[in-house]
Amino acid sequence: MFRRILVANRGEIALRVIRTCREMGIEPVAVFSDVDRKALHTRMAYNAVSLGGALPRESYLDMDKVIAAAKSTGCEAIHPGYGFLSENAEFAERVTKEGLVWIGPPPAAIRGMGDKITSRRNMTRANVPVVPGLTDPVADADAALAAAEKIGYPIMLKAAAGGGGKGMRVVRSKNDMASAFRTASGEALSSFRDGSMYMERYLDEPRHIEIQVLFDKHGHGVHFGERECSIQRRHQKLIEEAPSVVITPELRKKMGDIALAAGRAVGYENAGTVEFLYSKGDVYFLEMNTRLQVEHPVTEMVYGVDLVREQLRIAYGEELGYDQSSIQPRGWAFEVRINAEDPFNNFVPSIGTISNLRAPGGAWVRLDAALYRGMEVSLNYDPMLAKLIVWGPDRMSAIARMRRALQELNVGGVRTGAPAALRVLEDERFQRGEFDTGFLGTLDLSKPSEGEDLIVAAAAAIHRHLLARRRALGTSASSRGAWQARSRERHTNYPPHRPEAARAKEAQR
Amino acid sequence: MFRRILVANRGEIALRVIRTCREMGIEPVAVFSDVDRKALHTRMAYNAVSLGGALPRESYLDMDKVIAAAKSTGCEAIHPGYGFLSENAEFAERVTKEGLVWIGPPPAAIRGMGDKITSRRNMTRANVPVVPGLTDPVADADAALAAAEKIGYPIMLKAAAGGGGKGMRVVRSKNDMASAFRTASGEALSSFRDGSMYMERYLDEPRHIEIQVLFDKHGHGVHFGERECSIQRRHQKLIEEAPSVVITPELRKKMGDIALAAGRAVGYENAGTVEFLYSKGDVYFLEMNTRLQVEHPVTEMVYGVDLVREQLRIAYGEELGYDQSSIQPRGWAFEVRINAEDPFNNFVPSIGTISNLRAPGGAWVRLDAALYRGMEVSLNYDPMLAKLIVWGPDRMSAIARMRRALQELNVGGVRTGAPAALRVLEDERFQRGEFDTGFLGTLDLSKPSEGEDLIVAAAAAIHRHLLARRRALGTSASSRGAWQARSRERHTNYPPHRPEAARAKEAQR
Amino acid sequence: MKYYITVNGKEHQVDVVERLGVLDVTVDGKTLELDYEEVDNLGQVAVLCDGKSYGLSIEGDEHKLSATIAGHLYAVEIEDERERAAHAAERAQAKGGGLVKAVMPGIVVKLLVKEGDTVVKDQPLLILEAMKMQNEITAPSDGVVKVVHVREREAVSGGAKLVLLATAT
Amino acid sequence: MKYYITVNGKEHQVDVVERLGVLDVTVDGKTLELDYEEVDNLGQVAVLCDGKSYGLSIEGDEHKLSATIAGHLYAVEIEDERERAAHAAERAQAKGGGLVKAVMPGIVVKLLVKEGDTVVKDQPLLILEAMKMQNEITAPSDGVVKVVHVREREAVSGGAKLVLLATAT
Repeated sequence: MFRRILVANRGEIALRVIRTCREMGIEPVAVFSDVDRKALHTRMAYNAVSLGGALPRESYLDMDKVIAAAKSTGCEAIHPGYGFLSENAEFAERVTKEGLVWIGPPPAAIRGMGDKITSRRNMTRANVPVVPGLTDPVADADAALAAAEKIGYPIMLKAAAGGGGKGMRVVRSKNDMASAFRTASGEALSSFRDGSMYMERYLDEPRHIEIQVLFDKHGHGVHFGERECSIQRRHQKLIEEAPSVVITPELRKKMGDIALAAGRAVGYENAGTVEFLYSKGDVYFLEMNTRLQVEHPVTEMVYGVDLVREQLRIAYGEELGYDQSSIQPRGWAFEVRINAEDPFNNFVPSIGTISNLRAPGGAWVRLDAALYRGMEVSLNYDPMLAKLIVWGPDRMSAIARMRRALQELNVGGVRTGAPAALRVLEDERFQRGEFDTGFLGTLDLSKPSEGEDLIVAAAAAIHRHLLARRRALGTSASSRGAWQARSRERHTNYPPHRPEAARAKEAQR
Repeated sequence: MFRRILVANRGEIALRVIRTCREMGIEPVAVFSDVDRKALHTRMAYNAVSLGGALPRESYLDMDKVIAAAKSTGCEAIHPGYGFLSENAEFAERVTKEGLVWIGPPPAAIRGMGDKITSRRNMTRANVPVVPGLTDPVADADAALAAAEKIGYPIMLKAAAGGGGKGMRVVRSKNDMASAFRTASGEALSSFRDGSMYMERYLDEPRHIEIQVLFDKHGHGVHFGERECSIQRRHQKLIEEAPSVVITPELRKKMGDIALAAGRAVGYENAGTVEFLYSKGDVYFLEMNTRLQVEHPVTEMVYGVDLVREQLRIAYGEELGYDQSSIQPRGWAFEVRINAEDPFNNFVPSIGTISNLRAPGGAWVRLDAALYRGMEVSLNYDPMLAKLIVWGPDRMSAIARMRRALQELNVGGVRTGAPAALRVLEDERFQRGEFDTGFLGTLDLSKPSEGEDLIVAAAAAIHRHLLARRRALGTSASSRGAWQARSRERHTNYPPHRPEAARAKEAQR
Repeated sequence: MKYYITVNGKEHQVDVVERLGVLDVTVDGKTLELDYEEVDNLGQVAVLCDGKSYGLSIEGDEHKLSATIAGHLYAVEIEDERERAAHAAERAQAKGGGLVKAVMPGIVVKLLVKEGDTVVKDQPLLILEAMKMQNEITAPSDGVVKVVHVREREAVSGGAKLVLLATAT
Repeated sequence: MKYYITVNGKEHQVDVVERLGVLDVTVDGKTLELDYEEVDNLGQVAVLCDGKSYGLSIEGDEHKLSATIAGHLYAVEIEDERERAAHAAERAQAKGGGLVKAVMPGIVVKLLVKEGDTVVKDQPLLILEAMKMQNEITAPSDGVVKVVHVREREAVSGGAKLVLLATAT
């Protein structure tokens, strides 16, 4: 196995890869931008190399720096995580050319799936079913309007070079096309330097379902069933689960076969995900993500497999060593992405300093995070702070466990989308499995929670009162943390837990 | 199912029970002593009732107060956790008499296994193999000396009414008997108000192995295989695992059958553990613990079962609903107890305020704890702060995962036994499975770790230097957290990550 | 002391009176029997009230904070009597028009209106890019653009003034 | 500044010189290229040195602290030159006999010696109960009991003086 590898990423995924490396006896080397000097991934790595800069393009996206870091520290391979350079075929090529091992698919496979239009052509050739739409992108709103007439509304606009929900819009009538095209294309231009848009039919009750595949370098390929990722806001996933309530064993087998065929069509190696749109029993190929997915942990929990370990084994040249028949799901898993965002204000980003942290614990609860007290959450990077994952023997018990875990979690200092996830998990339609990718939009998140308003009002008043009192009295009073409203002792039948002597002493302070 | 229950305990086990209640839709009511007012188990419960007092006998051991708390809050049942009143038959009786459900075995079963001598008699009658020794306890050192001649050295002294390692001593020759009897009997007297001691032969290469059993109220009983708990200091468990390397499927079946017979002999219901001494292929009944064990999570991880959920279901009167054939182990699990103690000073207790916390994360890592920043660790209660549990597909990968998790864990403010656990897990004999209950004593924990001494020396000097500097300059300098020793930029080929301008500015501070 | 506390948009009046080291707390005229205990200096609070236990996390300052109970977030604004009077006056001044502020930090990618333009409710005023997402900032009501506070390509912080609208006449 | 730093019983000499905002650190005569960064004010420190990264947790005060690296604990004592001289004098005074201190807080259950008794190394002096465990406190060396600082049933804190031994003559 590799002795030392470079982890060319940051945040929870860098830590995720570092953890598996440590467990395998591999020395993980981290890289960091100036703002990440103190990040957990640098502290938990065997070594950490400065890339300089604060912006991604000055650091994690700078191929020269990343490759130099790997070579100067004696690394044998590079794991790209997700995002950043993970789906960059040019980078994968350069890594290989420098004599390093690329822990991911071959550059040709990345290119074959790289943009939606190329992959659509490849898949159509391989008889993989795709969503009705144009094969070629359109460059301006007028062309989009014309094409939409042929495809029929509603239309989904997607950045041709896109991903991660950026540059995507649903257009429900021609009146909305110009505005939607302008913003989506603008996002695409700024994110991917390519404003051209791909158009396809927006399907009814669409559900986002994807298949995890693994291919070794010896011609073996297997799939690890499906994940459902239909709970999305702004076209970005918020809650994922495995398996999916709408996938029967037959459909799982069919989708698995399609996914393996899709991978083989481009000579795939290592871990990948084939995304499908599910609509009323039919499935359509959307795209293939040629890297580890954010939501890979739900598959790990259900199949008992460490996918990063498999990636490293495959990249080193090992054979899979097992076949499809030995891969059986057990129970149900959910993941909630904890993003720095305000769910009650259209999920706009929230920034700040992490002032307090309470991690959920207990059985079958997994927290993949790189959070620490004192961490600055800025706009420089992706707002995902953590992923909370739970497993349960069945879907309802997994939902109950996730609700319990979300109730325990506290990330102080920024707002997170966790309350929105809790609302989804509490919803009976969700619990029954009746939802599609539009589900989150149907919830009225601005509706105030009920029942605890008076407690919150009282606590807020006391909080302010104590702040003011401390300011007035100076630091000497700051240790005074207990306040009791009158008559509390009437609650119970035995003597009050605060003896009179102590109470009198407090009054004198 | 119950609508509301009282959790008559504190610390991690109270939180453990509360978590399962929340997941099952049961309202858990906590109780707390004065020093535990702010404890996590009070904050995560549906309601929390003050018991007053600081010492256990003034609070968690006060039957009147606990029962009053349950009745005044409308609870239907009481879960005792472990320790405190969990194995008190009188309490179990009173709970039932008050019209509440006791979540545990019937009082007669507790009594039948209650002290080692009664249980030994019961088991001998039921043809369960026991360790050679006396059936009756001895009251003084002279009687012990006489009896030891018959049994033969080495001798194990155990408090007749004991548990938890208190009042236990190994006596290797008659010269040590008087001193050992004095301290062990003194401990027993102070802990259990009974100084009489039970004597038995101390077996060679003993390993502590126990079987988890469940009996419902309808005559069904199953076992969930074994746990091995041989890594002990001061006769208290430090590391537990499931399964055990020395237990073959045949021996597992044999021990399971003995454990079920032992339970049936006393009319057992609910969860219990039958402890065995394993020596060179033979097993001997030690005792039955008539409650949930501290180390139950390793069984949960390997069998995918929530044992607290099963306890609640059984107490409510539900049938198990599965039989022995459906219970199959998967993979390997370890638990490390994180106690407030100094492993480099004979594991003496460590007290203090938890000033910092870093919980380990990632896949298949479970932390059962009730720790929070600001918590006072005092001598009032058991020193166990947390339990760290991991699962892996095989023993070596689970060991590697536990090492990784222990490396991530940080409990600042008190010393913990975690470094000792790490030493055990790093030991090749342990990794090969070659150990017995004396293993921890064979490790030289005082031997300094190597290699990082210079780094620690340098960091300590800088730490002190900065403390002194801040004190001299006042608070204005306190935000200065970064210091670079000279020439660091020579490590890498690209520009230093701290621009010259910033560096010059720092020099002026 | 009397406080006006808005929780998720609904206002409550809370009186806090300190007497012999014990706090009397009245919410909307009802006296609460409440045990309030600060766990640390980072906003963790243990509250017992009316047969229930609450583990609160409080984040924010004396005017605006968020309180989280078991994962549910409550947005809270706090005013004492003096502040309430001052804010009422401010609100009266701005009536009918309004100041559009940046809901998040970002970069102004495109201005879609200029000073003097008449706009209708929900009309896009500008595009603000944050976290690589482009967001159309729309008019909260019909009106006339009185001041445009920003320029294209300008980076703005959260809460920064973007556009001032006056009532359409 | 020169420090004498004992790590797990082994002494190192460390020089720290601050120059233009950069620290020169020399350990046992060897200059370390070291990047030391405090993560928070609670003892978390990120150190880069000689091709390795260390996440340290430092707990303690300026004289005595523990440093944890990846789960391994290092006990550290720090002296500057003045303190070292003072401590050396103390050690010289106590030579041969010694003060037995409580290694943990607890209750003195039984005294097994009285003033004037002659004791041999490892002889039990008293029984200290802590966390419900009874611990025999033994003589660190042969000697004569000079002072017994505690009484039976007395509660003592960690580090409290128990028994003063003088050299056996």
